[in-house]
Amino acid sequence: MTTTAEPMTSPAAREADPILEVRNLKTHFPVGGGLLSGRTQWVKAVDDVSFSIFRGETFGLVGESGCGKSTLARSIVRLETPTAGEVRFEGEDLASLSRRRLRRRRKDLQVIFQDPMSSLDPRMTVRELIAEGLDIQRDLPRPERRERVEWLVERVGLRREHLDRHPHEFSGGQRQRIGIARALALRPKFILADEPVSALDVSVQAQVLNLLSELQAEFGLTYLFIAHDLSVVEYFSDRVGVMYLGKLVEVAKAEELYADPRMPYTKALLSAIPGEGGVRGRERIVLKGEVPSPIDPPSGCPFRTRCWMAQGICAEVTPPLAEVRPDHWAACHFSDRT
Amino acid sequence: MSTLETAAETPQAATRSPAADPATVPARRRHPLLRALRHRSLSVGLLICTVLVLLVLAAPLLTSLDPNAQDPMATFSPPSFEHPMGADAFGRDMLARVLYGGRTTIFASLCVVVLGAVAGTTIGLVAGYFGGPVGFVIMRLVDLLLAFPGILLALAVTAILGPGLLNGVIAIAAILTPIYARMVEGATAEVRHLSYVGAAVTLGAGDLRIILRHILPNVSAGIIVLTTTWLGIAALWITALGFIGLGVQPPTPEWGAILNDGQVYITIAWWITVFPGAFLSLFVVSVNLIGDGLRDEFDPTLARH
Amino acid sequence: QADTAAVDKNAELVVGWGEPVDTLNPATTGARDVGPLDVNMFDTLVWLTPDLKITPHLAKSWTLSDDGKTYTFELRDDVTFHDGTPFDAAAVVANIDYITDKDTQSNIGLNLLGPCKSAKATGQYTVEITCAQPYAPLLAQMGEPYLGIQSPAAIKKWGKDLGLHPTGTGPFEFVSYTPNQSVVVKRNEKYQWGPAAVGHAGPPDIAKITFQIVPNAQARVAQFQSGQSQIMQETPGIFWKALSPQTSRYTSLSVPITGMGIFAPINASKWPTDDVAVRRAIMYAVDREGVIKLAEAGVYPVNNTPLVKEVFGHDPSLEDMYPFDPDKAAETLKAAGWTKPGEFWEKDGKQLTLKLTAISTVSHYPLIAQAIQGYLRKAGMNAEVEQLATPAWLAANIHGDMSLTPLQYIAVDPDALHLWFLPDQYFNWSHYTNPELTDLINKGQQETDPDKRVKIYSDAQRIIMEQAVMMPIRENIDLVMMSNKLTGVTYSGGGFEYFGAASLAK
Amino acid sequence: MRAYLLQRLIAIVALAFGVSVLVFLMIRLIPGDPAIALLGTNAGDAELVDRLHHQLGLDQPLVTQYLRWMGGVLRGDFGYSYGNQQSVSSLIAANFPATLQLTLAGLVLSVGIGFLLGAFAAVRRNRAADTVTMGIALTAMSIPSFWLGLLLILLFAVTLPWFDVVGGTSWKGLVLPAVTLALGTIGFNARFVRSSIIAAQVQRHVVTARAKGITRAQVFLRHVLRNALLPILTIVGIQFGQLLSGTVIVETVFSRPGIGRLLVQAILAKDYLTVQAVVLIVAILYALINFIVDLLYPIFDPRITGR
Amino acid sequence: MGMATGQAEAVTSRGGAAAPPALLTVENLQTFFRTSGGTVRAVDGVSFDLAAGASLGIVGESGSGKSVTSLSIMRLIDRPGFIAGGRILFKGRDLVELPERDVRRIRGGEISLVFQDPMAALNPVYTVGSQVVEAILAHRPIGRKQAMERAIELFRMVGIPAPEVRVNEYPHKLSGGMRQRVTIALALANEPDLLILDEPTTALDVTVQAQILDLVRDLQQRVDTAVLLITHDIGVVREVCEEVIVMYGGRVMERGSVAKLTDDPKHPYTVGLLGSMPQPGMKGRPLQAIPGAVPAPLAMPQGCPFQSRCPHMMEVCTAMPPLKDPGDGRLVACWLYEGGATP
Ligand SMILES: Nc1ncnc2c1ncn2[C@@H]1O[C@H](COP(=O)(O)OP(=O)(O)OP(=O)(O)O)[C@@H](O)[C@H]1O
Ligand SMILES: Nc1ncnc2c1ncn2[C@@H]1O[C@H](COP(=O)(O)OP(=O)(O)OP(=O)(O)O)[C@@H](O)[C@H]1O
Ligand SMILES: [Mg+2]
Ligand SMILES: [Mg+2]
Repeated sequence: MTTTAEPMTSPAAREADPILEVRNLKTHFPVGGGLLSGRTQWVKAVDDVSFSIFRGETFGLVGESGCGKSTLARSIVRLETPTAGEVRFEGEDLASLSRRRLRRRRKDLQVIFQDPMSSLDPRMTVRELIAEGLDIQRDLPRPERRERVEWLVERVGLRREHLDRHPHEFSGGQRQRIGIARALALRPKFILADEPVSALDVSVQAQVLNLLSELQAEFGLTYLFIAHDLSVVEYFSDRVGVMYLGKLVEVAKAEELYADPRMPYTKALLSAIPGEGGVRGRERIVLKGEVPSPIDPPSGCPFRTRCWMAQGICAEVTPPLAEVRPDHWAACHFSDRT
Repeated sequence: MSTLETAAETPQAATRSPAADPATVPARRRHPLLRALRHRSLSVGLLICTVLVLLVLAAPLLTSLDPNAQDPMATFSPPSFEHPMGADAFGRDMLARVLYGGRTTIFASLCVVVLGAVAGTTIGLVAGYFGGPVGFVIMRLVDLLLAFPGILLALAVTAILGPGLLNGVIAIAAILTPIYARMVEGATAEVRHLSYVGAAVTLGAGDLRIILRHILPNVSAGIIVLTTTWLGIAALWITALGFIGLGVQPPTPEWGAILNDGQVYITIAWWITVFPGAFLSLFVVSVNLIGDGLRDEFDPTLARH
Repeated sequence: QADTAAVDKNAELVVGWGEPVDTLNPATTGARDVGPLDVNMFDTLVWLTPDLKITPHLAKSWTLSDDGKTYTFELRDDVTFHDGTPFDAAAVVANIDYITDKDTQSNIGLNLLGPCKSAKATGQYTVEITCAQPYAPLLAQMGEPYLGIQSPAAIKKWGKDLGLHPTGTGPFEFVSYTPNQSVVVKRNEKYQWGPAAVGHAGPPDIAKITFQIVPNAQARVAQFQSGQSQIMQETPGIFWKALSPQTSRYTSLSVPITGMGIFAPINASKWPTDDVAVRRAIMYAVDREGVIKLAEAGVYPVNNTPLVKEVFGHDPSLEDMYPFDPDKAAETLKAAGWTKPGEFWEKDGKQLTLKLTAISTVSHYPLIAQAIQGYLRKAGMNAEVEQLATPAWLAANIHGDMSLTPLQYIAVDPDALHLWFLPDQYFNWSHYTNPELTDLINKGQQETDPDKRVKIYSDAQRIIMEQAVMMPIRENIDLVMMSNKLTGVTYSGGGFEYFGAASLAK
Repeated sequence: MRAYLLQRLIAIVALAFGVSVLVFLMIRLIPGDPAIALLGTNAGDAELVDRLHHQLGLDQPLVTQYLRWMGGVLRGDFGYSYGNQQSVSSLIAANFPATLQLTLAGLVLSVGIGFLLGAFAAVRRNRAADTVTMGIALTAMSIPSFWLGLLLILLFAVTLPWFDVVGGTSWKGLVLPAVTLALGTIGFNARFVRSSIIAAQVQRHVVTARAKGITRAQVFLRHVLRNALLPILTIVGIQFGQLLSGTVIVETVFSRPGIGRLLVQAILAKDYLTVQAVVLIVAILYALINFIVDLLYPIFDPRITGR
Repeated sequence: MGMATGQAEAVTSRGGAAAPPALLTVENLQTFFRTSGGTVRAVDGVSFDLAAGASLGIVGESGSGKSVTSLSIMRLIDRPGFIAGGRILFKGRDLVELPERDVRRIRGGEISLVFQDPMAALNPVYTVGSQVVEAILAHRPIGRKQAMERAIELFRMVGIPAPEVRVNEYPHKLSGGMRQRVTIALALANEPDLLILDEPTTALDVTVQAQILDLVRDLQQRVDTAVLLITHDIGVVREVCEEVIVMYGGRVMERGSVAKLTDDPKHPYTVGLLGSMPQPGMKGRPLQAIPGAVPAPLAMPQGCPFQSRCPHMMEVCTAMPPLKDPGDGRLVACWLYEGGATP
């Protein structure tokens, strides 16, 4: 297997200031097996992924269900312990931190989750939910914590009288606002948003996206934004990464990626956006077959089994994520063809 | 294996209509306990149970007689003004025995569930939260205990400890412990993967805080439901032990032991058997009604949405 | 007597039996209630009439040597065992050898033999049994079913499992035994050697008997009342009172079980009953009459002396020694330095606490224990009752882990005292040793002059009563209820129900 | 499928092993010398105690003791019951059939009647008949079986002598004990079957089935009942164990022979070898039944093997 | 197989200006649910029609009453729900009044329904083939074997590879896309005149969604079936339908051709809905979101359900505006287009 080149070495990238660097990250889960049935199998949920996120940008991550987006995200914030590789936050390897140091460091990396119900403890009031981080970290004296909670709840578009209610008393959009307030409470530098709007209705989704944009401007936040709605990602992200079967297969500026994808899978994905046919005049590529199992991925290029361009080499050599254009990285042997 | 009672709950959860989805109901809801009171079976159960408990607690006020005082002149007196529930073979007043016996039975049953719940919950929380090899070993031990059907395990424990009320309580609590452990472990493992626990971790919360603040409160509905379900069964088993002579020793009154005393004379003196049996049945019915009501209101599968 | 025409030769009898069976092997059983089962399957050398007269049975006649040590029995020559083995002197020898073999772990049987442990066949049908010392009780005790003669072939064949294959020469042959369920026997068609004293010749009229083991008194009574059994033993007092007046339907039969009646040994070596004052106080504090009334509907007569009235040596003069007198109990305790600051008596800061053990499987013992407990508590003694199944109860008594325990002992001779009050005896559950008493009882065993013997036992009993190492409670009677269709049920001396002469009308 | 079978098989063997270890340890947990405890009456005899010590191998390491004991058990030798003066295996052999008969009768009643009541209530959901049926079920669950047994005896065996009080194994003697044994589980099953059926009724595929245009009866039989059978099957397995251990009380009340009563007596008599054997046999039997249920699972739910 | 014959007609019967007699006409349909909190008016006066072979999309946010509408057409509304009013004319017969027996003949025969979640829609304990066979046998007097052959045929038609093998699989063995193909095969089993697809692709990934939409479009061309496509994604409608209905709060807000509606929405709700969806080239600009949230089902306001979120809210909005043509061949239910806009 070819070693993956460090993708972010372009002059442009070097000028920028990476807040987060992910190098050769692998997260594998054991499945089946147990004590009795001998050989354990592994789901390679994230398999050798490297990229960087720059201060102040929004990095969008797309890919089909099960391709490892959430696992990658959870591994970054260490909700999952990666099998290998490193995650540097502001130059500091998170794995090297002691438990206590890590817990202190966490306030800089916050998460907004997909499911607005299961991400809020149903037994807590909104006040307790938003204040929990402050209560744990104890950087602020009590009265100031209170003030900050009250300010936050209004900032995300709720009212003070909502503070003593429980999550089930709110609609999905309101719950997501609570989740955002909680993530903001510790004044983080980096927010990981794992499908923050997928469960919401279109009209509410727009409200939440607008809120996230405002907050980014206001606090200089950096986002890692995961979504499966490709239009939303295009709208919301500065740069976009595409994942397939645990691997990052293409990374580029949003406009460029949507205008000129270099990896066949990205092409197929973008062409599948419903209703876009008329708008962009793209030719619909309907993929055949199904996504292979992440337990037993194909050799070489993971996409080769469904790729219309696949050739002999694809089965033998895993194409590295290589810079095909300035700031445009793709993992394909034939990325120069259209 | 014998998660009989817990297994029973799951299908009911699915009967909820989609209208109950609060996602679209941002209306303010009352506290579940308050809501629960509107539940018919729950309020009836609570009423009966409260009356029984009050009666039993007020025993010294309701009768001046010592439940153990023997009276050769009163043997087998049928119910009368003097002995409203009659007297038994030793001329002991049945009213006093039934009331004081209720204290023993109800208190012992409560001890059983509290003991089982505390032990089982602790084990379940530890195994479910930390998982890993330790959790695996704990849960296999739990499986092992669950491989003994119900009262058989209690009898085996009684065989080791010997007869007696305290031993009976321990024995029955020993059956409940793995049942609680299994339920709590399952619920914990599930809650542990919910994103709000993840959220707490990213806020910097430690294990203890997560267990106490986030997991325990969210598995508590299941614990409450299990406890009411098992309180009735515990009462039945405690009395069963008393009935077969493995529970309290004479002359301590206890419903099961009284039934055992009275069974010989059932054709001659029905009152010795009928009153404690009826009280016991009523108590178990009321506890089961409460359990039904709480299950409807608190079902852990509902709390999840 | 029933009309002979109505006698049903195919009758099958169901008996509601009150106690579980430990084993059917007469030599190893320790249970009184196995006696009546065995008496129907096994014959003994002599037959004891209900009034304890010794009459011939398997032995036609017997003599005692002048030194009082050797008994010679002339045996019948027309007897065969159920398995076809002929009965002879060798069989008797084999039985004595079997009982005295340590591996057998004989219980009552061995005790009944006393010092007479060797047997010798002096002819095909003549057997000599020799005692180490003169042993007066032997002859009567030979009539107890625990010394029933077993087939030597069976002894050899079955070994440890002999109890599952009881093989005797008795009127009924063993069919099956299901533990906790039933013992079934059928008529021995060849039976021609029944005891003359019973007055029934030839095989029994009843074809099959099922002893259904129903320790649950309620179930036993219900079974009887609903006609599912024709006879039940151990009728609880209250039912006896209710059923026995119904003479148009039921016949009642009181079978006096001789010996020491129902009594309670009092542990003289364990605190607080090691204090004779406490023991005496117990005697005054417990109203035996009341106990019987409370526990057993008052259907039994009180017994106030160590030996019941049927037994040789009974001494009526001891009867009034401890009248029911709670004040006297209190005085006795006070005099011995006990004080009563609260509900219970105390001495040296220790509360007067008594532990009453009771066999849980026989319904009347727990009841008696509870009634006694009631009286003791009223008298300021903190009594606790512990119900135990037989083996555990035995262990507790042997280890002295109790204060007193109600029980029965069956005997046909006053020598029974021997087992209960001599040191190192299995049954010395009073845990009491008194050289004077030991001496008296030993003398009584060897004394052949009846008058002198009466005096010896009278003295011995006086010591026992004065020291209050046992509390006599009541006479031991098996209250048997039967349907009027059943006639001819009798019992052998000592109190063993015998169906060899019974018949059941259609 | 093969993998599933193998996995279940390994699981039950492991379980049986664990159970046997626990049961083996049980007797070593009894305070004091187990030999003295076992001998009871004869405990005074030091020689006998010594001999038993050796017989039980108490002088050897635990593992050896276990292996010896297990070796005996596998040959059907559970030791000797001093209280009953016969081998434990013959005691069990004599008592087991009656218990099995009672348990099976109870199972037939509790599953049969429970199913009918539950299905009836589910079909009449939220109507008066449903409420009444469920009320009866709850009451049945709440009545102590030993008390009920007494009342039944009073009514149907004494007052109206229809059935035998002490019936041994005849059918006349079986009816009342079986009813007593099953009543609680009938109540439980009625409730459980009802909620299983209702749970199956609200499955989305039931709407699909109705959208095909088949009749309501066909929908109920093929798509509701069929899918409700799986949880019910699980319950049957569990219930077998419940009923089996419930015989402890019923056999005592009805003076029926059986291992339940044998167990109670053995406990009271501290006849530990018998206790050990009964507990082991019942637990293993229970595990076996659940193993069989496990094997039936894939027939009822093809998803199981995929798990 | 009789599918190919319909093809020619399908072309002609679609979008004909001659306005052929409608296959389905829904008139003022009202479907309510009785709940402990009160009556939920899930569908409250919905009207539309659909010509044979035509295709109509229904879009709307969650809870707008789309599924209840489709279940009402199938007469599959159960207690505590009931059809409170209106008519559903199918081939001239009113399904609301039809006896159950006749409805059963129509269900799965002349009208069939594909549900959103293909896993939940298939019974896990039967093979997929036998579930299709069941649908065939419910309407055709043929043998099991023949039915199975037809099921294989159907599987092949919906693009399931190796159909002879796949008919014997259980649902859980199939991927989401395959399962959805099975439910479509199930729906086509009896060559229905009307195929209702209730969010057929919501649970699927984009690439699989594209496959399924391809299949639907293809089938529409080959089989003469009218399609009612329910979705919350206007993009999906754009792929398949000519016309679309926008629903909100159990009512129809607007109806028109897909192009007209997306290019020039008239109803304020439609405007807001489209404004909420990010379009290419909108980057950096905030989305035109609709403020507030959908009212709870029991808290629906009197009159226009959208009034509480509408930027043009007027007093008259407390009365429900009728669906009217503002003059360009579409229908809008808003007082803004009710000339003069005065109460
Ligand atoms: N704890 C776990 N144990 C085992 N496998 C896991 C675990 N978490 C995730 N996986 C597997 O890893 C793969 C990637 O899952 P992940 O949740 O990261 O996907 P995703 O891209 O976020 O999908 P979605 O869009 O559905 O959220 C999947 O095949 C999933 O089944
Ligand atoms: N069984 C029911 N009981 C009570 N209310 C119901 C029931 N079923 C549906 N409703 C209500 O009817 C309304 C419309 O529901 P419907 O399922 O038609 O919405 P939908 O448009 O299909 O939404 P989605 O996009 O979420 O599928 C909702 O407000 C819902 O609460
Ligand atoms: Mg994810
Ligand atoms: Mg819907």
